[in-house]
Amino acid sequence: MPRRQLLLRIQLMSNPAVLCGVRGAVSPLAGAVGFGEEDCHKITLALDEAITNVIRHAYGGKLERPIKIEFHKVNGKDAAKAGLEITLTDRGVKPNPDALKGLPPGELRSGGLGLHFMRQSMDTVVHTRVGSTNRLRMVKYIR
Amino acid sequence: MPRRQLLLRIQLMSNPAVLCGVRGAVSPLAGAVGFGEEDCHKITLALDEAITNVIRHAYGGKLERPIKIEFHKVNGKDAAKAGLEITLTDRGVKPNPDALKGLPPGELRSGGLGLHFMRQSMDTVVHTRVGSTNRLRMVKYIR
Amino acid sequence: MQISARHLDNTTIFDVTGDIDLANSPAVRKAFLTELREKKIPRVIVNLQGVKYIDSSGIASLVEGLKASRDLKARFILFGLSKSAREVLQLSRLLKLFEIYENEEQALSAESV
Amino acid sequence: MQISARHLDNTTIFDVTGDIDLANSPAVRKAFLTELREKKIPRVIVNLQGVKYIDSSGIASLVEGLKASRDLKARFILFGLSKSAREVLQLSRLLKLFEIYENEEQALSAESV
Ligand SMILES: Nc1ncnc2c1ncn2[C@@H]1O[C@H](COP(=O)(O)OP(=O)(O)O)[C@@H](O)[C@H]1O
Ligand SMILES: Nc1ncnc2c1ncn2[C@@H]1O[C@H](COP(=O)(O)OP(=O)(O)O)[C@@H](O)[C@H]1O
Repeated sequence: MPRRQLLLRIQLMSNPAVLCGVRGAVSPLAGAVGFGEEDCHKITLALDEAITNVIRHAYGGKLERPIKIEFHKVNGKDAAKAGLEITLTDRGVKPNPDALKGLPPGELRSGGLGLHFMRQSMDTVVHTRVGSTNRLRMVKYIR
Repeated sequence: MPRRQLLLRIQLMSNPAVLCGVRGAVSPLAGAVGFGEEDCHKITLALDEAITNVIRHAYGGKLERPIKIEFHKVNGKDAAKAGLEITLTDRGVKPNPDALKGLPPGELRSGGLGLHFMRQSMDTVVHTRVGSTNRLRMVKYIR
Repeated sequence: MQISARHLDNTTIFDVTGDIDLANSPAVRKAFLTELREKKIPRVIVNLQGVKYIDSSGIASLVEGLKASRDLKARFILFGLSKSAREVLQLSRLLKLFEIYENEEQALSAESV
Repeated sequence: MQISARHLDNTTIFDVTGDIDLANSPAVRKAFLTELREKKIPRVIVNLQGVKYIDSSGIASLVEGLKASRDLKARFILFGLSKSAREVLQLSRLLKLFEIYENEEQALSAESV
């Protein structure tokens, strides 16, 4: 098995109306990689939150800006245990590194849960800036 | 509203294992465009059959060949009634025009149902060859 | 996502079905706030039985409803949470801040806490 | 997709769950043909209750099972079709060629037609 196998690439515009389509794709893909139902839900949530943040923060709510998503099946440290790697790319503003630290959950605040959900749901969540694009890499391994 | 609005673009390799991901995406997208449950199922079936044919016939079952899919929301003749346009592009062999006519359904034959399902499910199903690529355009309008 | 309202004496019940995400959470929030702030309804009950998926923007709408109800000394009650909606509220560590019941009957008959 | 077999006297019941598509229809077909052709089981029953989606490659597997059963004078019976599986069989105009029942009890007790 190759160490990293492209499963699907999705390009969308920064329009919340198509979030449902991306969620619809990722859950069965995660299932095909071998994740159980609860993990499929977590991966779906993490990706939803990541796109939501790109739309709201990187693109300031503007529609029709490009977002690219790639799904790779990856090997875990134990090669028998596969994982799913999701990378998002956008051309929006650079995030504020302090904001990306996120806020503690559990407070009656309307917002500030997205990063927490992503970090709770995935094993790896890394934001990087490459030239004029933002890259987000999230990985989850089968336990 | 623009006459033709890109909703999503998906690229996959000719691997049956990711069919589930594409089906997962198209059904909620069709729902978001305004189709009811039965039509969402028909559109999902038509796309599944179209990809299956590309994998089996255009690429002769070979894995790791590229398939591109685009989803556009389109206006119907009556502008209030939207439609969903799906275009598939592959770099496989040119189909035999006679084979593309399809076979009559209702016979105990293991095969020959895909084109029939596509044509029963969608309002428009057109195969074209453009240079070295095959293009399939399918459209369904909300009734 | 669809949201519809049933009006009882001093109570509005919202029936929500479908996924709650960024595409529709603003509409959900607006429905809650109109009922609480403008119509001054003292008890708003949200039926989430038909909601199989909710993300942080949906949770934020529920939080806005809860906050408005506290400001106005009204009640804001949830019932019919799916497994995944419950999981997401759990992840947010807000589960205990909401008044949550299994079904409509319990939500209607529960005394104010 | 998962397929598992229960073996009764002269009968095998296959429980299939998940979507049947090109990724797994070859495995489904193989399961049917092994039971009919190699093991010469006289009655094969397919429980489709857990199958929410089937495409033409899945229908082709069912057709292969039916054809093999006819060759061997065995029975090939379906039950528990979901709405969408029924729709697809209807589209294929093959619905009437299959022996189809509502549930397992009826499938087991039905006389050969
Ligand atoms: N993709 C992104 N691009 C730019 N800024 C971001 C991005 N994701 C998160 N942020 C910043 O991090 C903050 C916290 O994000 P999050 O935890 O998802 O909560 P919320 O989006 O509700 O504020 C955001 O308010 C924003 O300032
Ligand atoms: N995308 C395609 N590329 C090349 N040939 C095709 C394609 N789609 C269909 N065909 C041809 O049309 C025939 C009928 O297709 P279909 O009705 O889907 O049934 P089946 O795929 O089971 O043969 C195929 O056997 C094949 O020869």
